[in-house]
Amino acid sequence: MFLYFWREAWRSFRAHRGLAVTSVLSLTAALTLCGIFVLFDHNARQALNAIGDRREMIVYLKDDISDVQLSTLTDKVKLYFGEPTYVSRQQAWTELSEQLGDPALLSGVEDNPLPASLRVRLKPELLNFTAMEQAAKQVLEFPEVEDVRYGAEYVRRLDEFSAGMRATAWAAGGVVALAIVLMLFNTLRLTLLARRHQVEVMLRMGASDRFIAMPYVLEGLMHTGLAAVASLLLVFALQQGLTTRLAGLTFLPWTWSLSFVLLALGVAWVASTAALNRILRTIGS
Amino acid sequence: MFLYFWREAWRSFRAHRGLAVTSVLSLTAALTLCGIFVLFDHNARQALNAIGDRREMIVYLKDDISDVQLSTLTDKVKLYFGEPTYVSRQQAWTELSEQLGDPALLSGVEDNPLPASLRVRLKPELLNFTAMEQAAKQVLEFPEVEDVRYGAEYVRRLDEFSAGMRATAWAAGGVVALAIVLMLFNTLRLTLLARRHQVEVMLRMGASDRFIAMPYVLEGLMHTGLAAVASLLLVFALQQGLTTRLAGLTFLPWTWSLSFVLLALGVAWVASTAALNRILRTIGS
Amino acid sequence: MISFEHVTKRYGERLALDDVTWRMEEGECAVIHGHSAAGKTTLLRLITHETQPTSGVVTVGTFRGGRLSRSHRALLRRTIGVIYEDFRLLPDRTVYENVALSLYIAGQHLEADLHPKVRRALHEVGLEAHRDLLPAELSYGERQRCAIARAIVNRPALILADEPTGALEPKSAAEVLSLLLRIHREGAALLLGTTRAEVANVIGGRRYVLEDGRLRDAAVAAPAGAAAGGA
Amino acid sequence: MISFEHVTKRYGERLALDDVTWRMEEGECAVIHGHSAAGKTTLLRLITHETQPTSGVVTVGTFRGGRLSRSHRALLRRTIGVIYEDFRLLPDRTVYENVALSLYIAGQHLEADLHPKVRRALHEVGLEAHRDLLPAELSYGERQRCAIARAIVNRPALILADEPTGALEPKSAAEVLSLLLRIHREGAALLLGTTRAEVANVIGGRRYVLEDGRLRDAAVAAPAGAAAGGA
Ligand SMILES: Nc1ncnc2c1ncn2[C@@H]1O[C@H](COP(=O)(O)OP(=O)(O)OP(=O)(O)O)[C@@H](O)[C@H]1O
Ligand SMILES: Nc1ncnc2c1ncn2[C@@H]1O[C@H](COP(=O)(O)OP(=O)(O)OP(=O)(O)O)[C@@H](O)[C@H]1O
Ligand SMILES: [Mg+2]
Ligand SMILES: [Mg+2]
Repeated sequence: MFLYFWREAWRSFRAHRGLAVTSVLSLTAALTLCGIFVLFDHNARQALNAIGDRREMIVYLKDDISDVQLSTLTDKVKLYFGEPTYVSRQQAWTELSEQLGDPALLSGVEDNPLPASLRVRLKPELLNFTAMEQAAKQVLEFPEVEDVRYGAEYVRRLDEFSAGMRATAWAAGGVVALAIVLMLFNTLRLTLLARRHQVEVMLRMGASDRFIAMPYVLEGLMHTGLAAVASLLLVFALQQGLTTRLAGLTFLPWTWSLSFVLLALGVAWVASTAALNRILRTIGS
Repeated sequence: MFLYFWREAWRSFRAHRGLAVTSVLSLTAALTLCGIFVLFDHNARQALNAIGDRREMIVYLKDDISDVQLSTLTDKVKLYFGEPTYVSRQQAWTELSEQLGDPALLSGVEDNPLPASLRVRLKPELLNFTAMEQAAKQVLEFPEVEDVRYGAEYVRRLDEFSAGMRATAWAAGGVVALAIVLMLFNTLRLTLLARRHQVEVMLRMGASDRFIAMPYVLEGLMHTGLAAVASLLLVFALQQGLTTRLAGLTFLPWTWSLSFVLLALGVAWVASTAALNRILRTIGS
Repeated sequence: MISFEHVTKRYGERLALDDVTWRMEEGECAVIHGHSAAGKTTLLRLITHETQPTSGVVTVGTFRGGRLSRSHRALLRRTIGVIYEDFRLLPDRTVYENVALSLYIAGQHLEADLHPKVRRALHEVGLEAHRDLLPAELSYGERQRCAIARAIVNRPALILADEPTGALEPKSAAEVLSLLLRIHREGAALLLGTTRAEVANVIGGRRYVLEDGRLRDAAVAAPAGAAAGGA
Repeated sequence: MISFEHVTKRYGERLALDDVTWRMEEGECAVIHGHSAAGKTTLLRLITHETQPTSGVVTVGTFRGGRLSRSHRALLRRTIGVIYEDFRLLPDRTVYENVALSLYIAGQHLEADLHPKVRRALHEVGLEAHRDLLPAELSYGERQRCAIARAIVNRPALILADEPTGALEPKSAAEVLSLLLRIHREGAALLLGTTRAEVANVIGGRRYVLEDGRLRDAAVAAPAGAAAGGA
């Protein structure tokens, strides 16, 4: 039984080799697009985690605090907000000169105007805009603190970016699924139309819809499977090519790759079954 | 004669409405991609011209030059290199404070360490990397000049960018042309395969290849024409949508639009004629 | 097994069958003789449910009238072997595959079962030597033989034969008809439509004349065997 | 007009035509009578250059032997009207359009010219009433009539008829044959292949018997007219 269906699928695949090739190519294109997206999403998540480390709060200290005050403050900050690093006035000055690029520019300045500060690497649960704002207010209450800076704008943008990323992920996934459905629908329609006469005869010989459709469903799965594997290879090649420029671009873990292929096959199965049902109904009696 | 061909083309168009729609849609997709590219290329060219204005050279002046020396230098620079603007030490200081963002940071600095400078908006013919390097060397020879800065890296990038832009333009054009050719080839092949029996019969009735092919060529042109117009409309919609965010994004001039459509039709004509010749040969005797 | 009750079939304003009432029992044999365009094929199509009557009821086996569901229609058709006037072979399958398809559709998938049946059917119509040719590579008469092999390979309960000897010269025609009669004697009901009196004579059985859509019963003829070679 | 010189046609190891030498003049009429699979269709296909002989030379009109170019082949075919055994109508065109196509292909595009010719041809085969039906909506005999109309509408110099009455009952068959004979008398050459002796008798003209690929000249028969109804 099953052997018969596979043989028929293989026959159809060979008989419409041109159609099969085009179908596999366009499916590969769609899936590669999707794969590239997944790749970047995957890497963006990793990058976001890394960037998260840099979401820091800078606590400027009053000039006249004692070492004891400093160490109590450091302890409190450590307890409630995150890992503090002390930056002395001298260090701040050196950093500024380096940032300006031309050390000569500040050579005329005799007195260092910069305050000392604590750089606080925030706890993960504080890594969003509202929590940070809250934390900043609390820190400002301490008497030893002159001012607090945090990348409010920056963090907001990062939050928006990752939300946008996730939305785009869904949208792109949806679009690609739709594209696959449309492409399979059309390929199957054309295959069946090119064999309309044969399908009619088989219906007249008493073949059930399932009997007629099964080889084409299998063919659609073959196309999709080939395309999914091909697109993963393409994405892998892309990753290998880009990794020299975008250092640290990693490939998808194999669980992702597998689910990618399985998902594509799932969409293909549903699409082709639905398509064939409709097409057989239009071909008729 | 011609009427007959159009009628046949129309018949085929209607008979394979699904195929026609898919064909038009995929052609539209390809052409829209191409159109978006042309739109951005067009706008990038305009933007590059505008950006060119900002490719300036900064000539730092020695602290001890006289007004006379300054005005001779200004004249010479104006003659050979471009439009100079004088920036006094005071202005430079103000700008630096603004750039640093926090005016308090520099409040402790009593003596302004910055030199005066001439900002030179370069002549158009100097607007490329090598010419600028040359110019910088020459300016450095003047005794009044302390140092010269110019956006060497920036200009090099801009040059690379516009060269890359042009290369991408050609590549994208080629890819889209290829895609159109493949798509038309495939659509026509499928249309003819779905009508293989009919084509065979017509060949046996003594129809010439041209007689059989002409309606399909016309059909291919119809698809392409529709797709080209549709994609222009899409690109227009895109431009209208984006113009609020990317202010100054302008639509293609009508000459470009027209050539876009004509070029697409030309590619379609050549592709479908070639395709049909090949296909008819495989269908046979 | 088959019964038509006041069946009328119109195509637009063209009347193909006009108030036909008629029945046929299991294992019976009947001939419908009529000129071209009399409505023979229309009548056979009503039996296979390829088309629906404009009015009246067609009952075939346990399937009574109305529109059948797709799966019921398929089920019904699997019990009938049809020899179409235009053969309806699958152009992309060899003679062997065309005949074997009938068995696959009937749910027989074991090569060991299948192979002898197909060979026997091909032997019965004399096409063993052509088993690997495509229909387009057969002569017209050979194509008709292939269509017959496909219809009988599964030994269906009912054989509908629409001008099954149209492409054959008298000698081959006689052979084919005696093959059909033999299968009928093995138990299958046989309904044969033809424009030719000599074919009707050979078959014998119940004989109907179809003229411009009206069916007339022409008594039961003795199953003759002589009149065949006549022309 | 047509000449075969020692023409042999093999399909693989199957010998379809065996050293056939034969000729036919312009305006002549000939019948090839042979059993099914004798090689009749193969012979007609050699004339239309649908296939090439394995050895020997086929000359048709001014086109002598060898492989013709695609455009020459098209040119040749436009002078021949072929009635195929399997009709080869275009399934997506109405009867009228099928017949008119013949004229379009011959380069006649003026409705005013075309319309009366198509109508006359449809009238001659008795299909006026069916002009707007698709082939699938015709009875089998009507399809054959449509194929005949298409072959004769352009009054070609040569008519090749491959079993042109296979789907018709004796009365219609006689009508069709007399139509073909009338067109022959108007000047067209007529070459008819058939498995049926009665058809060969009606046509008269030069008569050949094709048996297992060998062509035998069976003397010239008087253009009879009586033997037709015999069945
Ligand atoms: N689908 C259809 N649409 C319109 N008319 C039809 C259709 N099918 C058949 N007819 C008409 O019905 C009439 C009877 O057709 P039918 O095919 O039953 O004849 P038949 O007895 O089988 O003749 P033949 O021996 O030539 O095959 C014909 O005039 C035909 O044109
Ligand atoms: N393309 C082909 N490939 C292989 N064999 C072929 C091909 N065409 C014809 N034959 C074989 O050649 C033989 C003669 O075929 P042909 O069609 O000429 O017979 P015919 O005289 O027209 O018979 P009929 O009256 O049945 O149509 C047949 O045995 C057929 O199987
Ligand atoms: Mg019929
Ligand atoms: Mg033949």
